[in-house]
Amino acid sequence: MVLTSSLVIITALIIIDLIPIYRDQQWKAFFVYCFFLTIFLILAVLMEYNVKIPSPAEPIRSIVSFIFGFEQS
Amino acid sequence: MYKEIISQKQAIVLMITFIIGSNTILVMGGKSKQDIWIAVIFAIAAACVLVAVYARIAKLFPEKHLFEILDILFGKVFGRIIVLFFAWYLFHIGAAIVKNISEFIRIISLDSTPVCIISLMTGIVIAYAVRSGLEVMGRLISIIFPIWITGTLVLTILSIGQYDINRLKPVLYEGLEPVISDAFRLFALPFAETVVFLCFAGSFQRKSSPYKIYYYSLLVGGFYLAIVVARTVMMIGADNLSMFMYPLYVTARLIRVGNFLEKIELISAVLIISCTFTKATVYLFSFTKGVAYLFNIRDYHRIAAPSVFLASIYSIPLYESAIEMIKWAQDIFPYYSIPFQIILPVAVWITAEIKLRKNKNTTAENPQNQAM
Amino acid sequence: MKETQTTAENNVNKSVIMLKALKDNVKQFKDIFQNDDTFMIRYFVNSYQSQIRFCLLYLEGMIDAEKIYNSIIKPLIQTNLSENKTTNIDTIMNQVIISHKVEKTQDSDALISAIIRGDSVLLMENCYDALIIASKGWKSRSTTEPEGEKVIRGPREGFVEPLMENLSMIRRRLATPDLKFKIMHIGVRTKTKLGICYIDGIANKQILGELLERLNKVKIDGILLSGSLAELIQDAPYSPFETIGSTEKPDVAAANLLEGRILVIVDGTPHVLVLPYLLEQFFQSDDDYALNFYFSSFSRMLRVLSFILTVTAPAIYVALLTYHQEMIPTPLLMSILAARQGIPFPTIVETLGLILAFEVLRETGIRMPVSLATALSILGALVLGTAAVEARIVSATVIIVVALTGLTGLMTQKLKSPVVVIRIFLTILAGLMGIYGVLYGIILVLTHLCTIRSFGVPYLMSYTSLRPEDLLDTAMRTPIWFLKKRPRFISSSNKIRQANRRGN
Amino acid sequence: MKRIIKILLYILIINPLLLTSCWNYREADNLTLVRGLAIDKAEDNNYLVSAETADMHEEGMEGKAKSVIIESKGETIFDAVRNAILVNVPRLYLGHTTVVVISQKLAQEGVTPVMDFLTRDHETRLEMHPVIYQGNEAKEIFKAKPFTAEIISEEIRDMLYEQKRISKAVQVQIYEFMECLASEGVSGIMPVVRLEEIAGEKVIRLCGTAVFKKDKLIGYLDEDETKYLCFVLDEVEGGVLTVNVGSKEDNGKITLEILKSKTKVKPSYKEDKITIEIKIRIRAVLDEVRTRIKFNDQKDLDELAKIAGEQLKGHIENVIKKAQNSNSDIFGFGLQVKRSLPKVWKEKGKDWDKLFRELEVNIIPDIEIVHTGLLIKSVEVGE
Repeated sequence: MVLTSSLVIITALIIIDLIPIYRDQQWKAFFVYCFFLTIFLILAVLMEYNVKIPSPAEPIRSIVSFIFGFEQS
Repeated sequence: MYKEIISQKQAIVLMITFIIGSNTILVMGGKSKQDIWIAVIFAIAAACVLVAVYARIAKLFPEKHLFEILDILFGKVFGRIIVLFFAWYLFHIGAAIVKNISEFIRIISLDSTPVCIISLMTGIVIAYAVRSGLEVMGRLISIIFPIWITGTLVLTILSIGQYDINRLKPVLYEGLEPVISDAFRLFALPFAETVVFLCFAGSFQRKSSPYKIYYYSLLVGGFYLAIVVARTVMMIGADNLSMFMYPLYVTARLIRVGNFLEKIELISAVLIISCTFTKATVYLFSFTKGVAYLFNIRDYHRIAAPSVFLASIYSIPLYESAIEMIKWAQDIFPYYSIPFQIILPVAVWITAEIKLRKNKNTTAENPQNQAM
Repeated sequence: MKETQTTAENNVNKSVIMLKALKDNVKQFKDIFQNDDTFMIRYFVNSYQSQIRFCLLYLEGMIDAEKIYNSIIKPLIQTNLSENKTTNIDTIMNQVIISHKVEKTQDSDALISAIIRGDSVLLMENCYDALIIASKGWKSRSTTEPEGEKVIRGPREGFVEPLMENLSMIRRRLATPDLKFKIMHIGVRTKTKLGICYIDGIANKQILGELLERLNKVKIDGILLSGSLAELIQDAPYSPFETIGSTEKPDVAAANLLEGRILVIVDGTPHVLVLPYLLEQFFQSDDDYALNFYFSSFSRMLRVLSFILTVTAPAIYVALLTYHQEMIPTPLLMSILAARQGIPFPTIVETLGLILAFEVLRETGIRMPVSLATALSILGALVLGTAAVEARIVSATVIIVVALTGLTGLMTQKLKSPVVVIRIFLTILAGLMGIYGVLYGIILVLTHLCTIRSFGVPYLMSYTSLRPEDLLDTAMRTPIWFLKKRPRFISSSNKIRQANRRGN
Repeated sequence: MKRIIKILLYILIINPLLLTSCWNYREADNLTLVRGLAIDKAEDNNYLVSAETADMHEEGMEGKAKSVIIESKGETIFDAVRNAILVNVPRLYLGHTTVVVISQKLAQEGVTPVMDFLTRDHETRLEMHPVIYQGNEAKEIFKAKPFTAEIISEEIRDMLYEQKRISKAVQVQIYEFMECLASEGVSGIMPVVRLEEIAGEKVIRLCGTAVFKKDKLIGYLDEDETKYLCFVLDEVEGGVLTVNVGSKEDNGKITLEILKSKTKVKPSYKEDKITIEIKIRIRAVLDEVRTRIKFNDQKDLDELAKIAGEQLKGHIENVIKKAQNSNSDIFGFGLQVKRSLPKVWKEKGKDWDKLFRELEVNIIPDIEIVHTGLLIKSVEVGE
């Protein structure tokens, strides 16, 4: 489900956004765009196959508790 | 690319909506129970001090946004590193707010719809808004805001018969301690978040005053929040407030006027979502601007869509559940934001003051910096 | 693009090189207008000097026979040219021909297009020059009240097809030398005449410049309708919303000019283009300013409300009935349920289908001769509707909802193209995500509306500026003495439109 | 290039259409509209849920609802609600439930599981009315014959709304009961219904109030006691006040109709002792006089008001006694203490149970008789 809907979005983005960027030869924007889209796609694929994606919530929680030294309530 | 400008009124309205934003979802309950409104007022008072720093930074560097300021003050390399961290913060919180919205929708009604659909749909809406740019956002919010105000007023008036002022008693029963701990959280959650606005403070209309923008919206948004929590407590009681996941939504469920007008919580849900949507848009807009700045892309609109979609898909694994999300926002977020909300702006401010004073001594005249 | 260029070249090839001999010249014209039986060649000689031969060229049907007879042929034949020793084309132009507009030229393009436009060309023996003599004359429709913009109180006059008549109608209303007309030709083949009309000192020069630039960029075969020109030059070409308005009423056009807007009048279309055009103008009516302001404010709000309703009603119905049943009051839900017993289609299909059916009815209604209209309404509304409910194909509530949608949609006729698109878009979203889909759809539409501009002026300007004075003539219609300023951005320097209160 | 775009467009347009499967899309006619729930505890520790549903059918041009009862069993309440699918095809939809009838037995064991389900589920509504059924099994209630409405649950709800005129039952909604459960110093109450036989037909009758201690049912108040409870809770909006006058043998009764009643509860703390002061201000009219005593001038009316006040005081004291005996603070006196004397509550709140038993309550009634109806004198019978 994630993958299919992501693919739909990626296709739409390529048609609407990426092709004009390519035509205008904005290479920096083009590469950043492609880079983001690739991560987006990778995330979608991983989620489709139920791979657990690390969340920053937990590490941040432990860092914060380490620095401020409080116990979890 | 021409320069985007939003008028002072639009900036104020945008910031008010931003402040109220996700706090309509992530209320706030906590230890102070019926004294929560006092906690809000304490938080406003504390934020007044910090906001002065933000406004001062915006005033010192007119027509510059935070990333440029960082570059000027800390140099190309170090400045960019800070921008990188800040962009991460914006991305993370932006994704978290998308998660707030999608969890909210999922829990209150679309329980069997895959959460990714809701997140990505939210992503589409936000991406379109971000891609259209700041001016459009300013205009959009000036349409949504009056509707939103009217809706809230109608809900408040309709529910006025169900208020019981006795539910606010006893005042300060547990003493000041829980109130202050709640105030700290509230300080970090909506009020100090206005640091994000520095990312496009350069687009404020030239003649507008950042002080006015910051203080107007802080006071209006803040007191609105105080009234909302007080209203919620008056309607369902402090114990219910801390028990329900979405108290504000619950109060709208209870409104009944006569025997014909009831079950109008959907209006409340719509208002809550449109408000939170604005906040997510502001965050992801700033993130897009940061990324564009990092990679020297002059036209940030170009990369708006993938940045927003990245955030919206990343919001799905961000938290396991709504409970975790709310707990995280209450317990961890205030500490997590300290570097970005307090340390960074204060550092920027102090460095800026020192550098500008030096400049003044050497060059003696610089009309831009003498603005204040 | 390529095609138009070659046609342009073809035209250039077919030109006339004016020679001395009359016969040669006539032959060249004959070649150009070969196979055209309306092309008339009339030879004649002055009655006193038989060696001075003339030839008059014109297209039959385009000219006024009276004019040709009285002002060209009669004087040329009857005047005694022999008195004048040096008879040349100049004396004829200045002394003989009785016409308000005569032009001497050798330019072949000018000559050909003059003939095409209904003027006549006079050729003379032993002369390189030719005269273009105004002789246009054809029947045009008399001015009637435009069907699309009916008013209760106000002028009944409407624009007609010929450009010049339209210009005169505007000129009659604005007796100021500041009113400027700029004539252009557009279309490689049609050479359609355009009139750009504005008031100097009120209209924004930047917008005018932008307009001229865009018009110059238009390279097209032909323009027959003002609507197709509007599509070529408007901003946001992919948007369902029109950013260039049109009107058929000279008084509306004059009012727009006074607000600093610019008109583009296309020859052959009674619909005059108004720009920049903002969303609020769709909700304004000519009548508003003639009737009491309380009433007009009320009806204006009604129009905005009905626009919102016509766009969202089916979507909200679908969302409530399929996602949020708890929101519907219990007695209402029960009667809806009772009505839906035994209906085979899902609500969303039912609603979309009925919306489509309604659009079909509307479209037939427009394209049909008036005499069949009663038959159509009986067929459409009575037979189809009732039978469908009785046969349990659609439920009565859907019919009510769609009928409401259609009715409110008729209130803002000019907005029908975006209305149809958005209505269906929102209904599909409602089927996908319930009321949240509708909300998202509305935010998307609003964002889109905020994005588009009409010649640099934000489409929603007065709604989004958060200035109370901008709402005076948009959300409501305040008394006229409140409207002291012209709309910002649209007019340039001259902002104040009236002195103090009530003509003091 | 064109071909790629064609394929992309295909993905773009066709896919979403295929994707729009059902998710939360549910046709309203595939739902069984539940109007009332009755929750029982079966012998095997399972829950027995009886749902009164509105079955829609059309008669001529108008829709009619017929009450249909569906019973199902499950380990938990929600399980039972879902198990109804086994009995009846469309699933039960709780979004329009108005009344939840809880059996006496279940209430005595504790209502927390019921309350949890009713508040947690997003379909159920917080403004439902919980009702205690006084009798064996709650499902019996749906066997009653309704008078006005087609559906029994609606009838119960209407009765609860209508009783405002007489103040002889309390109107409680789920969230209010939840608040009572959660906060200290107040006990929950619910209205009570039972079946009664009138002319061979079983009909529903509201009969007083159920008194809770924590989440357990511990006793009942009858209708009249409920009225006096309402006086303390400041929920009287109308109703009558009968006053006994004259000697016992005379059995003279005078009825006052209450126009307006306002109660103020004020706790005070003096010398290590908490006292509650209840001020009741009533505006009433003389409505019926069943006695020979004449009321001809203001002095008589004042006298009557005084007597009425005394009697009202006595009745209320009786109710408070009863509550004190069962040790359930249904009046929320504890909460009042907490709200107005937070310091005292902090000290003594822990043993409020004990304090409540010996709580001293001062009732100060203040009745004003506004007018005497259309008669300026009592009806005089010529002797």
